[in-house]
Amino acid sequence: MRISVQESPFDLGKETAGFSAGRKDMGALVTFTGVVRDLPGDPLQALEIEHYPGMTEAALTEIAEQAMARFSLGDALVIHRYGRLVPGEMIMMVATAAPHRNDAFDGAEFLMDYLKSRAPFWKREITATGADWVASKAEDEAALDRW
Amino acid sequence: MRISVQESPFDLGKETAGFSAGRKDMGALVTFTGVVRDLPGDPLQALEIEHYPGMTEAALTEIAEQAMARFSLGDALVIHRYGRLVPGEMIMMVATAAPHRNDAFDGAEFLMDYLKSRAPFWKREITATGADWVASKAEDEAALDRW
Amino acid sequence: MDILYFAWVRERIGLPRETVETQAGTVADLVAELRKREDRYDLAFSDLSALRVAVDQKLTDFDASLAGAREVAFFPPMTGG
Amino acid sequence: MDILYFAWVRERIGLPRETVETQAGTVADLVAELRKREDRYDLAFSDLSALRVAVDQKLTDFDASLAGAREVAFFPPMTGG
Repeated sequence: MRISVQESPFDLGKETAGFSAGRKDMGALVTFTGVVRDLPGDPLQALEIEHYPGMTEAALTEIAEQAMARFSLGDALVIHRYGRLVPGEMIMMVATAAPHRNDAFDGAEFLMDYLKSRAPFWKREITATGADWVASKAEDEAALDRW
Repeated sequence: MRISVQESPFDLGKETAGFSAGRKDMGALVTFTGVVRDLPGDPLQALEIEHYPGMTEAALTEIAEQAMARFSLGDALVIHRYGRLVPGEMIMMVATAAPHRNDAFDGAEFLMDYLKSRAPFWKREITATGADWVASKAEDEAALDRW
Repeated sequence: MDILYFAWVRERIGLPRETVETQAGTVADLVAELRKREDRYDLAFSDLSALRVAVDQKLTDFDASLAGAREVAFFPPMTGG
Repeated sequence: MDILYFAWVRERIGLPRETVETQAGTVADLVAELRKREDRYDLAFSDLSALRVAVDQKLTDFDASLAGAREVAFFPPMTGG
């Protein structure tokens, strides 16, 4: 299990290839990668991500440990960036390894759902017309109910 | 959209990094990778995968086109190997890109569920005690009902 | 008409493909003709619920018409992924 | 006790962290004390349903006790991922 909260970019290809590599007991690997999207209408100049150093790592570790236990994962990876990002840049990724595919998929979706609403990150969108904090979505909170 | 049915290994890192790279309209990328697992008890020497050349590519293309339309995917990738594989080797991967994460996850799970029961591949497990065709699972057929 | 066999169907019948002359109207008719040929065919087709069929590389069922068909394939349920 | 503010809470209050002397027994008591200080605090805490709180880096609620607490953080709902 590895958690990384970092300002610098990560190498998706390298992280994916290196994740759980060489293990012969995990039949299923899932990755999710979040990318900064351009906004239709009012083009995004940058996305600024603020976080709570100390708590962020602890919260992500707790979420990942829950996912590992609940879905019998053999391994889990969470990388989340902070700072200023431009459209097309990768914000974060998670990866899960499990003997069977349903657990790998469920584990990755669980990580994403909890990370969205329970890890202390806040996004601000910078466009030509101003800067706005991204509002949380009721559907993101509701997504936790399925687990 | 790309479909590849091949005997040779694929480079997971390179495929993942290259998938949908540089696009600014896709916020979510999901990959699934299937790996040959060792069998507990009776160690697996090799997994042999037979397929139906011609039909395989057509079936995978149809499944991927359905996923693209149904989940508004921006891109989809399916790579599936055939021939003789040993434990730890990657059998196949799918990748999906979508504006939002739910569609990317659903698209990848849909691809996997259909690919398992509707694409003409057959697996044979070779162990020290003999060779057996892998039986299809009722749960794999049942998994299609959710779509 | 080309007939293809895969996985344990191929092993039981003992060959991967063959060309047959047939007037069979449906897949079921073709199966009935094949079963009469030899024991190994009869055995391979003894439980149709354990078999799948594709006509011209499209999955279908045993009631399917063979009108215009060039290629029929028999195989067990798929186990990809 | 260290008080931390994030995102628009930080912007409204105008600073990322400060150290306060307080005898507040609960988070709600601390919020009441802060609101009395200045308008910018009163404004920032005017709608608690739009706020989240962590005590010693653990998410909790406004009823939580501050006994033994060293660090309290206020921020809007998280938007990670």
